[in-house]
Amino acid sequence: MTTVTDAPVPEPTETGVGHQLADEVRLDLYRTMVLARTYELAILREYHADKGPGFDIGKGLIPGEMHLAAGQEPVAAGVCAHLVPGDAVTATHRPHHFAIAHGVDLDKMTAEIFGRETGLGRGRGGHMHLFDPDAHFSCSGIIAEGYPPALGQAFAFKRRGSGNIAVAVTGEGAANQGAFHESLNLAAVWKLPVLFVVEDNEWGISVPRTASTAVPSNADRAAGYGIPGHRVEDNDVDAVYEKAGEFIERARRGEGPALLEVATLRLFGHFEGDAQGYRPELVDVPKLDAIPRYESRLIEAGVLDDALRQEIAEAASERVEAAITFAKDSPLPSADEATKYVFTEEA
Amino acid sequence: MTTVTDAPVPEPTETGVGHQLADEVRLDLYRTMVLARTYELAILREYHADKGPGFDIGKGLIPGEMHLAAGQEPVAAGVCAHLVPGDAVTATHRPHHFAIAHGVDLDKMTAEIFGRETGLGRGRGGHMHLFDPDAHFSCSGIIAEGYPPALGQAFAFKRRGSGNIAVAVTGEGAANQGAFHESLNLAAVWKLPVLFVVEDNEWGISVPRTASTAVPSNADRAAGYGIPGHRVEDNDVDAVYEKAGEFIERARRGEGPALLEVATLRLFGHFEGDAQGYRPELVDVPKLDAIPRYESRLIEAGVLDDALRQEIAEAASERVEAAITFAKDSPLPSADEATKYVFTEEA
Amino acid sequence: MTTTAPSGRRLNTSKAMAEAIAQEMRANPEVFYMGEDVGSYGGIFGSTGGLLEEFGPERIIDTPISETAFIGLGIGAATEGMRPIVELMFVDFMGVCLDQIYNHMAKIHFESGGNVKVPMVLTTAVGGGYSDGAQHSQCLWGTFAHLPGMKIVVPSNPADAKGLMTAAIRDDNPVVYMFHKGVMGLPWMAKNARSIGVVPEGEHVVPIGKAAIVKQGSDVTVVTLSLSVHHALDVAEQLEGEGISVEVLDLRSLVPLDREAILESVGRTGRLVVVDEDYQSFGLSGEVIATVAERGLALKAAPSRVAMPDAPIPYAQVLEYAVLPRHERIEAAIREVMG
Amino acid sequence: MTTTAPSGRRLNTSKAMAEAIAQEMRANPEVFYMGEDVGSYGGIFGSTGGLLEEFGPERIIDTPISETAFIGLGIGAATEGMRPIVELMFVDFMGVCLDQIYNHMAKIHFESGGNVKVPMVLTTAVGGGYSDGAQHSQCLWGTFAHLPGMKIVVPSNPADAKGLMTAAIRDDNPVVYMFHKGVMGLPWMAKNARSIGVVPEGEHVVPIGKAAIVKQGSDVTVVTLSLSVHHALDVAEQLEGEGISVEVLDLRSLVPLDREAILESVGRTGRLVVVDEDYQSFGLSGEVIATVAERGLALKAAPSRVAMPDAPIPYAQVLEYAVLPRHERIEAAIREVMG
Ligand SMILES: Cc1ncc(C[n+]2csc(CCOP(=O)(O)OP(=O)(O)O)c2C)c(N)n1
Ligand SMILES: Cc1ncc(C[n+]2csc(CCOP(=O)(O)OP(=O)(O)O)c2C)c(N)n1
Ligand SMILES: [Mg+2]
Ligand SMILES: [Mg+2]
Repeated sequence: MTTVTDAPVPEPTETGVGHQLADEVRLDLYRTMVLARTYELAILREYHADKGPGFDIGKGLIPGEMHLAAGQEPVAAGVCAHLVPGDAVTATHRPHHFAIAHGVDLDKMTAEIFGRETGLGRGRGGHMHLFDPDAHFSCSGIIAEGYPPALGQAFAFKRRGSGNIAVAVTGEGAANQGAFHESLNLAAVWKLPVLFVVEDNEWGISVPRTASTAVPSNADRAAGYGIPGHRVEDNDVDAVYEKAGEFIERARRGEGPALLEVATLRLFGHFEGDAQGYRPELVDVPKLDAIPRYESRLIEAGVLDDALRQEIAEAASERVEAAITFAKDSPLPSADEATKYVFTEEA
Repeated sequence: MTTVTDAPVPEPTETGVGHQLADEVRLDLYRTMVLARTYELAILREYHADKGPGFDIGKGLIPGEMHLAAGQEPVAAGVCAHLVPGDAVTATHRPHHFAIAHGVDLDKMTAEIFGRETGLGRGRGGHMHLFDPDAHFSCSGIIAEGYPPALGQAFAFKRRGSGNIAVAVTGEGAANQGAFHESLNLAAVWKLPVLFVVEDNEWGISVPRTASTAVPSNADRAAGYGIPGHRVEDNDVDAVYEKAGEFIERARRGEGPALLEVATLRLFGHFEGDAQGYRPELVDVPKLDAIPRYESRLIEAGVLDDALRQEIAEAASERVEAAITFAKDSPLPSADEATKYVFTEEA
Repeated sequence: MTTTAPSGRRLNTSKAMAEAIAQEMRANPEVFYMGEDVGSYGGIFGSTGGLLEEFGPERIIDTPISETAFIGLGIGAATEGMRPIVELMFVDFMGVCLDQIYNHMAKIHFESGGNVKVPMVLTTAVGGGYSDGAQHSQCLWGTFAHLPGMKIVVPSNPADAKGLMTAAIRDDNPVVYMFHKGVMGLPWMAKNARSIGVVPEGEHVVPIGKAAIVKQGSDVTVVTLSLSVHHALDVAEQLEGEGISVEVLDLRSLVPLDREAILESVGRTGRLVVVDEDYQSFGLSGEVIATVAERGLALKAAPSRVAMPDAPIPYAQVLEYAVLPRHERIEAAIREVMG
Repeated sequence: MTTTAPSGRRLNTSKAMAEAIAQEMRANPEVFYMGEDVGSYGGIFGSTGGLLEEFGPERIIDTPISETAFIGLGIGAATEGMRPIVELMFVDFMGVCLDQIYNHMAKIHFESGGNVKVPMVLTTAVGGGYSDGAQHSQCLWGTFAHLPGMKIVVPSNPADAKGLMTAAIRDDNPVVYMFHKGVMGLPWMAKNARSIGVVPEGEHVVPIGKAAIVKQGSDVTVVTLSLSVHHALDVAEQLEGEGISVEVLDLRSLVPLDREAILESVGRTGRLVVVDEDYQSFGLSGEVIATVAERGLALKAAPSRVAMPDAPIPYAQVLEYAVLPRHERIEAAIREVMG
């Protein structure tokens, strides 16, 4: 298990010039973030459209828990910009931004969230259980337990010499779960091509990072596995892009896993319905939003102007609304088939 | 959970002068090691006395798996020398040396290993499940899962301000189990008075450390929890004693946990019956034994002479044989009571 | 068992549960409550609402997401004589910490020959019905009950929630306390009418291991527990009008299982339907039927069960409602055994 | 199912298991075997003896003691089309990794609406009888069988060990393959006579989900599995002399459970004894009895079970042998149902 893969390494994706990323890269990052945000705002709208009177979590076209990743788009955009066909992502209970950035089929994903037969899981999975084998995308509702399967995908890629890598995502709260530790160690010992990503939004539901984690940065934990670790501050998509690119290239070269933590922001509650009474200075949260801040930087840098901004927003909105329409127009699964797919059909 | 205990700190036990420990300390360490070794050789003898013809693991007065700690005595002796009444130890599947060094009742422990009604667990537990509430001693056959309960003992001590600490032991193989990570983090966040000990005997059954662990020293992992970590090389009981003393005093002062790894030696197979075909240079192993080496050092230093050596050996042997006699003379549990003690007796 | 006569005061189940915890915490400084989001959040399902305010963060303790570590911590504290209540947020998460639960919490007393007690309560939310998918909707009480060494209680209503919690905290054995989200009376989830009810104000103890006949009947016994009790009662009330007299037995505890109560009731009615929101096979429903069969009780019809099929729980409402053991399926089963 | 007629060649169960693995590994480069001490040690219970020599460390892979990580790794590799066989050394260790097993391995196919397959085999050693104590002697097949989404096979003899392993590796679903240490024919453990037997040399497939009548009889059906099959056969042979004709049904698989075979046999004999080394309550023994009861089969006597009592497994031999479902208890149960 210690041989270095002699896989063909995919061409490195375009990286920045000096410390300034190329304009097209930055615009792509922006586009991805806008698409993810547009998507989540639409889901937010649809989710709450029919939960009343009051708020009944089990009601409506989208019932159940809903964990939105709004605010965390820089992480997904910056990381997934480096992924090529065949690369895998395992995400968390808060998966939409990564799914979108990784190119999961938006229609099927939305149909899944609406519980339709056309959904990724034919309505069996729901928003915490999105599986897109074409995109090698999956997620899990169990904290940190998405890490180990990513190892197996990376293992298969390495065996086959495909040069592909796997990205495994958790939150900072999840970094105190046993699976996190076991996965980092095993990936390091076997030099598996994995990028471990920790989204530090400072909260594990209502528990602040300082009450859950003994160190200020999970990047400090990488040394315990002999792998590189890095923390990006301030939800900075350019910095995520650069460091993720470096780590991903390294993994593709067969040099093993790395750990990237990003200080990011949970714009909304843990899930919809969370009043966030535990969260101080709630009113200031929207001001920290990375998307308008990035927008301003791109405008200042002359990369973005109002017309282009408008165009990107409209394109995103069109795409998202088309997906929602697709979902709503899709048939519900049949109650008769509620237990179908426990096992594969016999040949 | 972050308040520092204002418990009375027990008097520090006598520590060495400069880098040379006091003679009495060294003799005590030696005595403990000899007692533990004498005990295990006697268990070895008894274990194999009636397994034949051939070797049937389920036969004899001591049936079942038998994991001997011979060779690892320096760890237990060096650590437990600092423990005072009320301190706790949670040990592993290889628990005898720690039990002995911590003062577990030898008669009852031996009776348990012989499956007798007079045993620590009335014959229900066996050698991997020794519970001595008086000594606050326990162990578990599940790798690394002895760590979490130690946290709870430390938690109770801290709450009560008793100034006591808990020692949690694992092997180096166990340090790649999730429970290890979770326990270190939680103890660090809550500043619990725990000393985490890792016995690195280079093997997890047949898997060498290099194939299981991404870093050369588990002490390197302490930084990932913001706690001190240290590795003692060469199975050196004096060095274990010194560093453990420092960490234990620190914990008693309310400054939280620390991690101590010791490079030690598994003199025998993983368990009795293990032919160790996987282990290179098996013939050289006995030469590495720490007890004769320490003996020579003490003789050179004038701390030990032949007469005293003899006296210590005889005392140990007498004590051990008395325990074995006690065990053998004790009644077996009654088959009628095989399911007694699932629950406490109702009042 | 009730020292204060039931007044008219009505609480929802989560408040009743928190009230028992508060009363025991006031009486015994060794009791504390620990888990994820049990502090300022008050428990995702309201199990600790208001407790942080009264008892402070030293006794109502938020943990990292490290179930193995903090459940193990509870075990160690219990062996030192404390009385921890530890919350596993959803029972579905048992897979990350089951070793501490079933190999340690449940076995230490036995392995120590009775010398070490583990007086700990493990609370956990169970059940589905609100589209939370395959990893957040399970009951799994059959899984816990199969593993020896822990008592398992499963309240269905506010008064029992209080009384069983009091009993659990006072018990010297590990007790797993499984509360169905659908009986908690949460403001943000569809409530069944009986999730708010009269709860005795003072000390209230419901002994562990005693089932309750929550509706008497003579034609058929429905053995059930937790949220399904309410579905069974709804159906029983409706069938009463048609002249089918349904007895509903609320097990309240799986370990010990009140086999005598099952046998007594089925012995009278001669017909048995088991309603169980846990997976059907290798679990509670089989155990109840086997209990009756192995005593050789003569039945008027073959016993029947209404349970979750042996499949992961689907997300889409139309699918989930097809597998949940709800009114229609219960009614159909009763009609079938009535022949 | 056997392409080569059974020759006289005899193997013990561990070699038969390893032979199936070797044959499938030769045929399919996507198959690999991973676990603790499966390489140079050859598996603590001999499951991989000799495989490292033939296939090398790239395909017979020793892991760190990180069950969650390496079982999860197996799952991820399976979703990418590999066919991993992953060993959990003792089933008792499930508590450190059950989440990957039951919430991931077992549910991904369903949650993905059939779009993602997980063709993985999880092998694990079960059972007691050699004083390994409460944490190393359990069977726990009831626990696994209760959780949906995985097939469960439990061979009792060398030929089935080979045939079920072949079937498991070829199955597109996750299969848990539970081998009792006492049927492996290990040189260092008391062997039962049938742990060495004739094993077909070539391809040998035993279909998953089909029970086998290992001894025909007309008076009473003993439904059992794994090591207990041999105890049941011993007793059956002995009682034959007294004119009690015992049929022994070896389930071979729990999921799917061959309910038709149970019903067919019990339908003929009219009497049922279930022998199960797993804990008695909320498990297999109840399920088998319920299967018969809910079909309304008329029995000549109440069904009976011989199982592990609901207690942790004691260490001392005198205690362990008192709780194991062995000959005396089986015989007594048969005599009792015979009246
Ligand atoms: C093993 C496990 N424990 C607890 C939970 C409940 N839970 C869901 S999300 C969450 C918080 C996760 O925090 P973090 O990892 O920081 O991710 P975030 O929600 O902030 O994105 C918790 C405790 C779970 N799903 N799985
Ligand atoms: C969770 C778990 N996995 C596997 C085992 C089987 N096992 C028992 S001891 C052991 C090796 C432990 O190695 P290490 O931690 O280095 O301790 P050592 O035996 O060397 O003292 C293994 C794998 C176990 N008991 N528990
Ligand atoms: Mg977070
Ligand atoms: Mg070791």
